[in-house]
Order: sequence, then structure tokens, then C-alpha cells
Amino acid sequence: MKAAVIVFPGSNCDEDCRWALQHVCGVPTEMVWFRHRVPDDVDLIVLPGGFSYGDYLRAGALARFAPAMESVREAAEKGRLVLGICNGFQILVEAHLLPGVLLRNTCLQFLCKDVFLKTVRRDTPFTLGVPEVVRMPIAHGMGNYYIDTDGLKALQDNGQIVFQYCDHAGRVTAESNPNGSLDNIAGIVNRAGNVLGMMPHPERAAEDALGCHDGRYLLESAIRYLIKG
Amino acid sequence: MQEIAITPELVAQHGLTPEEYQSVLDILGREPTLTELGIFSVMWSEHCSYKCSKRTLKCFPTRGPNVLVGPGENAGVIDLGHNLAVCFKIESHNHPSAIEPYNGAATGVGGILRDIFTMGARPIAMLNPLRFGRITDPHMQWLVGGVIAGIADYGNCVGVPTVAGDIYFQDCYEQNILVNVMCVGLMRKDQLMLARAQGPGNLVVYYGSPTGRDGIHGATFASKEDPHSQQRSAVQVGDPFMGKKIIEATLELIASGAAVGIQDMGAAGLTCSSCEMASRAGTGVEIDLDRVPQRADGMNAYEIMLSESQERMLAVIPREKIDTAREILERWEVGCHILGEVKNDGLLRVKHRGRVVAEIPAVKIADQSPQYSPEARRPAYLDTIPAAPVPYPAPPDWGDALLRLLRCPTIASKRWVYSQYDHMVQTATVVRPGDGDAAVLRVKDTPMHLAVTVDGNSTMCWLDPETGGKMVVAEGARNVVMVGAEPLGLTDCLNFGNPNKPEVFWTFDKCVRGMAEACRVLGTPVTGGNVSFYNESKGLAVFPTPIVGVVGKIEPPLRILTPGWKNAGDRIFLVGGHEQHLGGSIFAQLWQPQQTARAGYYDEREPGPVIGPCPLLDLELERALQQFLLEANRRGLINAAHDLSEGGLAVALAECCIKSGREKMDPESGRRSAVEYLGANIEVPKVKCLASWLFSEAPSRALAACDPAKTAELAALANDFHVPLVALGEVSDTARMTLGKVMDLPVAELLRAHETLPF
Amino acid sequence: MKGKVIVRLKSEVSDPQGMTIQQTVSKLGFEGVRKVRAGKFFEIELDAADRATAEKTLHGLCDRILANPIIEDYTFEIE
Amino acid sequence: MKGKVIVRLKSEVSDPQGMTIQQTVSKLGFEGVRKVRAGKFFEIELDAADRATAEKTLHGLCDRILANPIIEDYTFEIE
Ligand SMILES: Nc1ncnc2c1ncn2[C@@H]1O[C@H](COP(=O)(O)OP(=O)(O)O)[C@@H](O)[C@H]1O
Ligand SMILES: [Mg+2]
Repeated sequence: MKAAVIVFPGSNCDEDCRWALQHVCGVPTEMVWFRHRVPDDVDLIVLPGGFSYGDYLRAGALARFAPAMESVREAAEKGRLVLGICNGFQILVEAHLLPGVLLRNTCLQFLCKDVFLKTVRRDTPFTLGVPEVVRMPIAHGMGNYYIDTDGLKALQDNGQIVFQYCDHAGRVTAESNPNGSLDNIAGIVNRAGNVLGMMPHPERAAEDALGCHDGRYLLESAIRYLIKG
Repeated sequence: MQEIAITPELVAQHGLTPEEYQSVLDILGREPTLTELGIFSVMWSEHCSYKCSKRTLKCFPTRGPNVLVGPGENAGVIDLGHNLAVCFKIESHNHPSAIEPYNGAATGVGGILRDIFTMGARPIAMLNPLRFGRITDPHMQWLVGGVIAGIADYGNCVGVPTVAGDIYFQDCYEQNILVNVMCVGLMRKDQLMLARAQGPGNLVVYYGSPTGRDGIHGATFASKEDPHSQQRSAVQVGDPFMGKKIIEATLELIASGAAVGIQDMGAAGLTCSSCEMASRAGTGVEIDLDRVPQRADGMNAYEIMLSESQERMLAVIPREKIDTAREILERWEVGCHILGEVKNDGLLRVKHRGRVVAEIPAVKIADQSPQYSPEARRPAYLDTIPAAPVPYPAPPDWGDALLRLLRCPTIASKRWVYSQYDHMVQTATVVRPGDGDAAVLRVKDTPMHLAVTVDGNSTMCWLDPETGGKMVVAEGARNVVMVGAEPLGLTDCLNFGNPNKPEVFWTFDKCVRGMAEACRVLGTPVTGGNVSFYNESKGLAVFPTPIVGVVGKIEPPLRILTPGWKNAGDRIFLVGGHEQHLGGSIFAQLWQPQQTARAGYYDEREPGPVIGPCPLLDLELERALQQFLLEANRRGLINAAHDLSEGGLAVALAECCIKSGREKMDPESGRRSAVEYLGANIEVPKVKCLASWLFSEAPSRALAACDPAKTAELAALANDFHVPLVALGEVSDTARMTLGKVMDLPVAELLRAHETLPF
Repeated sequence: MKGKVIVRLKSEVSDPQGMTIQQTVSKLGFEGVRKVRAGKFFEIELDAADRATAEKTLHGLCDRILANPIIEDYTFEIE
Repeated sequence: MKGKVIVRLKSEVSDPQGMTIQQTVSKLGFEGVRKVRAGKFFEIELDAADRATAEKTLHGLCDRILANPIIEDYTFEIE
């Protein structure tokens, strides 16, 4: 199998994603410049974190027009796996590959810290074998997930909410919500289940040297899913 | 070439003295044009020429076996082995931040980043020492919020983790806050790039943001008192998105071999970058300003040469490589503008609209810049500082005293600050901010780690500039040793008042001499730094505030150490010097002895006056302490280590307890238990002054925790190094910090006090 | 021609920034400031043959880029 | 009463956000978009005895909180 990381101008977790996929998980990983198409033989596309276009206007708003996004859309339609992390998630919602929008954190500040996540769905290609509660860092100023009431109901009814912010014991509480996200939403999938967007950074929690390896479960879930076919 | 008459008033407005103007006339052999006058004015400003500080700075040791590049280039470089080198530098952005905190701080970050990547190093860490006034003042809160957000937004956007810093709140910074920023970069040794305009015939290429009318005379602005009354065009808006693109474009340009010299346009913009590149290489540079991309209409030569617009770069590219360079720069969408070429006539020649508007021997601007030895006089206030320690009667409750110290904004947790900084991007931060005396970064694909810290206790420098200067260096070096690293080198930012005041210059000179001596004894060469004078408004100067940034290396058998206790039962030792007294301590600022007019506690957020004297520092002991700790670390004798600084022994013990927190995890579900803490059980010896034993901030002291089975070896080693070692007690599993009958507090309460927000 | 675009959050979307400003100003003693909503403003210089073309361009810009219809509304004026 | 405040960067101050938006939209085929400048917009509900008081409050707000006169200008309207 093969993975690709899209490099937008202003991406800054692109190299970290490559390191986690290739060095930690052993998957050949190609960097794809935002002007180019994602090659057809790529099974897993990662939209990395960072500040594409400086987050000017709104996070992800300008990046969604990048030429590479056309091929991401096609790949998503064909059922290939697409993972948007942080800014990647923001780009996916701006590109309407996922519903909703990410607003400024209610504390109005950028927030970098570890959070606990409840893995609500453990049967998506990204979450097979991911424990019920995992720890990962967040680092964002605009991670406050919002969608209108009908939209939220649809997410719930279709089981699209994959991760929710929770406390150490897995309880989804108001105190454990770092950014004001509706329903403590930290990550969602599309209806087909092959496009995941999440604010926390699995690639920053993929090695014990960094204090935690919970992020590795997620990357390896996707890899195993693809290898098994 | 003459358009505007150069009158004595105009010369004076440009900050040049009649003598300096005479040198200009001598160098040129004629009257300068207005553009030339502007060029001399900024190049000979204090900020660019170091005219008052140069002689004093010569006393710093700058060489060492591993120093690849010392002071004089954009940043210092030290060899790490493995064909790698570390590059680092510190800068101040005090004046702009005082009037536009957000953009002032952000552009400071942008500027220091450029110093690092122009050398061919990828920026891997940022640090930010900050000094503010009283935090209860709403205007100060606005400044604090703006500065932190500015640092955060720029650093976060470019993807360089901000991993450490320090913050003091002290009245002397009320009119003049200090915003220093340090950047550390990592490079392949064979890709070291110098800022030299080499090779006549090579092209001079401009890339990055277009030039506007911003910041004209920013360098001069940084060389005057009272920023508030100065012209305000000196504040610019940073563009971190362009910053990120020029990082990538520059590193790619260097890796491709297309560039032979690169310099950023920082203070004094195009003027400084072109002059310095030519003079370092002994060449000339000819540029045509019509080719400079411009954001504003109708800019004249003077404005283009002096603009300090952000995110602009100058590169020297051989003709045969220009296509390669152009492809890289255009791919990153940063533009590629050929301004002119390198000449062998030694002249900086500037053309605009078909005319030569400046023609100056480049090397003379740099080498014949004025140098002064300002008058120095010992300030009278020093005589008011008591020579003998002030006696401290016991406060009513020792535990309460400790909690007050932990809540004091200068000591309290800075989580509210560093949680706004992305400190994890690049996935290398192994010891995060708040978790150690220095931050630790792994160097991927090698067994190495780097430790980085910034330090600068100005209270001690105010009480005794020379000893204080030594202490600043000692603390910086000690902090990297505490996390397990060998100090490699040091960069410094010297923040002082107006150097033309003899009292200010005296403290500057003394401080630097003290620092230099400490650097020599501790073996930490100075590879670069920055001087920020004129931090003075309304006649009030800041405390002498030298700040050092130290970089260290951890390579096996050295291991990473952190302050948090690891195992119940470990023995706790106090290593190093004697507590001396409470002079200069924060406790003394909070608790005023009954003898003074005002007895009792001050509010932690509004501490009282500093009370002396400055403790003594024995540099030989300091060196022995550091060597001992390194050796004990190599032998695996230390499980936790923490240096004693603000708040003294009691605060250090509390921090080791607070940072011992761990949770248990159920591997199946991933659910964790609540965080559990270890405590400390300490025996309090019979001492003359308990307050001083608990809270003294005397230097050269540290805590170390050691496995009970290894204490004999540790004691023997301490003996070999002639370092005092005192057994204090042991790590307990009670989650309480118990000091005999003196205090007994649950760690949760210590934690709560330590996490108090300042506003 | 010059377009002046105002983008605001829809009334049902909460605006923590506006709320924080409101609280800060009240603390500073500005009385009677009941509510603050924060939005964005853009000034756009356009080459357009006529007003109608300019309007079309601005609608296109706002719909596709400047505003996110899930949370924002926009208005503009042409000068 | 309702105040509508526009805060913009002074014309000589660079506006990276506006520049980036302009460049991106040009590439997307919005041709005649020559220049974009980004600013802020605030809608403020005020209790004020009269227009003059409201004006005074708004000036105070803008000078002290909403704009930094070193790099920004502001204008407002009252409804
Ligand atoms: N401005 C800042 N930016 C980032 N980290 C900071 C800042 N100020 C303090 N820190 C971090 O908070 C921790 C505690 O700082 P400080 O109280 O100065 O501790 P110490 O006395 O051990 O140096 C350190 O890890 C330091 O790097
Ligand atoms: Mg400190």
C-alpha cells in the first residue's frame, strides 16, 4: 500500500505525518505538492495540519481551491481513505467533503495540550483496534466544531461522530471540551466512512518518545484495513 | 547627485553627531546625498553599529573547539558531530512591542527566524524571555495578552515549536516591557551558508514580500529613549504565511547549491543587507531600485533603501544557477527579482530611475563606524543596598508562605502562556515547556538530544551588576545540565537603559564583565547576541537585564533528566552551595520584616521593593556542581533533578512533587485513573534562619533524587568533585509535602496554587 | 470600482469574541454597551465594465470565498 | 441604538491577509480583482440617552479597545 501527504503552502505538519507513516509505521509515503494531482496508486491520503495560506480569511478557506483537492475529491468518491488532521479537517469541511464548519475556540486562544478522546465508532477503517479512550495532543485556534441542529441530528443518526473530547475515564463532559465544539465533537467521518476529519494530532502521539503512542493505533488501523483490502 | 541640501539640522535629525558627519565627509570625499545620509544614519545607529557596546563586548570568550561560527554573522553555529550543527541567536523587539504588542512581538519572531534559516539551518525551536510590569494594571494585561498572542500566531503558523521562555513581572518594566526572542536551528554542517556577497559578476536577487513605506528608521527608533514619543511608522505587520514560504524556499535554495550568500533584510532593510554582504566579502554591490517590488506608489530611493518591510531576503546567485534559483523561488510563490550584481570595486552603488543615488565604499560603512567608550560611573543607588543580610522573623505560617510564593505570577506555572504556543509541531519535543529546567528536543535519526533554555534574573543584576551577570550565565548553563545536557554555547541579549548615562553604562560594563568571566570558567563560548539600549522612559530605566540562551547536548551515556519525582523511597539531596541569606529573593519582596515601616505580606501580584544584598557566587563551586551532576548522570545515579531558583528550596521541592504526577492506564480500554502524585518527606535541620533555609535564592544549588542503593556512590562522587551534598529526606507515596513540623501540605494544594492565573 | 463587503456571523451562531469584548468594555467602565458582534470587512478594488458586472463579481466572491454560508451572511456596497 | 464600526489598517500599513486573498482569487479566475484589504467589523448595541453620548462611547471604545491608532483607523455609523 502507499500513502500520500498533501503539501499546501503553509502546511507545517506534513513532514511529521510523513515521519509517522513512513518511519514509525513503515508505509511508503509520497509528498504531493498542492498544484499536482494525487497519483492513482495512493490508497491513503493525508491532509496535514498547519496554516495553509496562513489561515487567512478562514482556516482552510483558500486551500480548498488548491488543484490537488480535485483529485482528493475523486479519490474520496472512489472510496480511498482520506484523513484530514487539524488544518486538514478544516480544509475538508471548507471543501464540503465533510459537513459543518470549525469556528474559533470559545476561549479565543490557540490551545496546545493533550486531550482525551472517546472513540465513539470503533468500526471505521480508521478506528479498528483503537481503544475506547485515547490521548492525543491538540494544537489549534479554530477547532470549535459547529453544525446546525438538523446537521447534528444527521451526524448522530448516521453514526458519523467518531471522536468526542472526554475526561481520563472516558466521560464526555463539558469540562473536557477544550474549544466549545458542539457535542464535544473532535472528529467525524463522511457517510461512506472513508473520509475522516479530526482536530487532534495522531502523528504527534505515535511514539513513546513523545510521551504517548495512542495515535499509532489510528494510523495502523487504516493501514491494516487497506492491506487486508 | 545632489537634490536636497544637507543642512546641520538634517544631519542632527538623522542622529549623527558633527564628528560622525565629518567621518562621512572624509569617507566620501564629498557631501552625501540624502539617500547616503540615510544609509549612514541607520548603519551607524546604535542598533546596527554597536558603537557604544562594541568595546565592552570584546571581553566575551567567543571561541571553543566546537564553535563553527562566532559573533558577526547572522547567528552562531556549533558543531554537534554526526555532520550536524546547531545554530542559534537571540534578539530583542522591545520598542515596537511597547506600542503595538501583537505585531511588535510577531515581527520579532519573524526576524529571529530569518537569522537562523539564512545560515542554512531549519528552525527547530523558539524561546521567549519576557519582562512585564505589574500584572494588576489593565494596560499591562493588554500588553501581555498582545505579546503572547503575537508570538503564538507567528510561531504557530510557521510551524516552529515555542518550547521555553521565562517571564518576570517587576515594576521596573512598567514603562518598558522587554520582548526577547530566541531561535534554534539545526543544519547539515556542509550546508552552512554565510551572508557574503561573493564572486564579482554574481547576481543579487531579492525575494519575499514587496517593499512598502514601513518601519523607515526602525533601527534608529530602537536606538532612542521612550518609544512612546517616537515616530510610529516603525511598527509593521508580520506575515507568517510569507515567513513560512521563505523558510522553505531559502532552505531549498541552499540545498540546491544555487546560492553563494544569503542575508535577510532586517533592521535597516536593504541598506544593511547589501552593505554587510559586500563588506564581509570585501566586494562591491550594485543594485537598481527600480527592480525592487514595491507595495506603495512613488517611493523614493531613500525610502526604498531604509524600509523595514518584513519577510524580505537578499541572495547572491551565480549567473549559471539563476534558472535553478528562479524555479525554486517561483514554485514557493515568493518572487525572484534580480536587483543587480556583485562588483569588485568595493562600492555599494545604488541606482534609481536611471541615476546613481548612492555610492559608498561598503567596507568603510562597517569598519569605520564610530566607536565610543561612554563615561561610566557607579550609580549612587548601590550605596543604599544593605551590605549585610536583613534579619527575617518567621511569618505566621510557613505553609501559607510557600503557597503565596507558588501563586506569585513570576513563579507560578506559565501553562496559561505556553498552552497558546504550539510546542509540539515537528514531533521532536521530548521535554515540554513546564516539564523541566530546560526544554529537550530529539534530533531525529541520531542518538542525540538538544536542551535549550533562557534565563536572566535581573533583580540580582540590579543589586550587584557583576555578580548578577555571572549568575545569569551560571543559571543558564545549570538549567541545561539539570535536564542532562552538556552546555555547548550561549547567546545573550543585553537589555539596558540609555548608555550615554554614565550610571547605565557602568552597570552594562560590569554585567558584561561578570558574564564573560562566568562563560570562561564554565566553558560556554558566546556565539552571538544582541544589545538593546534605551529601555528607558520618563527617566526610568529598566533593571540591568542581561538574558542568556544556552544550548546543550545530551548524548549517551548522558540521559534526559526531569524534576518530577520518579519513585517513592528515592533519597532527596541538596547539592551545591550554602543558602546564605534572603537578599534578592522573591520571598523578601512578599514578606517585609517587622523592622521596616510596612510589615507583613504584600499581594503576590504586587510585590514590594527588592531587598538586598545580592548573594555571593563562587564560580569554581558552580563549575564543580555542573561537572558533578553531569558525571552522576553519566553513571545513572540520578532519577530526578531540579535547580533552585526563584522561591528557593521550598518552591523547588514543591515543583518536584507537582511534576511527579502520573496516571495508570487500563491497556484494553485506554481509560486512565486520575493523576496520582508522589510527595516528599523532609527533615528540617536546626538552622539560624528558617526563612532563609526555605526561600533563599542563593546560586549554585540543586535537588537530586537518588535510588537508595546508589546513595553511597553519589556521596563518594560528590566528595571527589568537592561539592557539598546534604541528605534532605525521601520521596514519599503520600502525595504530601512534609517538612518536619514546619509544613505539611497536600500536593493537590500546591498544584492549585501553582496553577493560579495571574489575571 | 470599489466594493465594501461586510461579513457577519448569522444571528444563531454564537460569537465568543463579541461577547468577550462586551465584557471587557463593561469592566473598563463603558456603560450601556449591551451587545457586541464581531465580523469582517473587506475593501475590494475592481476593474469592472459596469455596476452590474461588479455586483456579479462581488456576489461570486462572497458566495465562494469571503463568507461561509453555514455560519455567515454578507452585504456589500459599491462605490 | 446600534453602532456599526469598521476598523481598517492604515493605508500605508501592509495587509498580508488582503494580499493573499487577492492573489488566490485572481488565480481562481476572478480577474478584475485588483486589490483586497481586510478589516474588522463590529456591531454594537448601545443604551445611550442621545446620539452625542452614543458617539462619545463609540469613540472611546474604538480608541481604547477596537483599534490600535498606531496601525489602524476606524469609522462608525449610528442607527
Ligand atoms: N514565555 C514562555 N514561553 C514558553 N515557555 C515558558 C515561558 N515562560 C515560562 N515558560 C516555561 O515554563 C516553565 C517554568 O518557567 P520558570 O518559572 O521560569 O521555571 P524555571 O525557574 O525552572 O526556569 C519552563 O519550562 C519555561 O520554559
Ligand atoms: Mg526561571
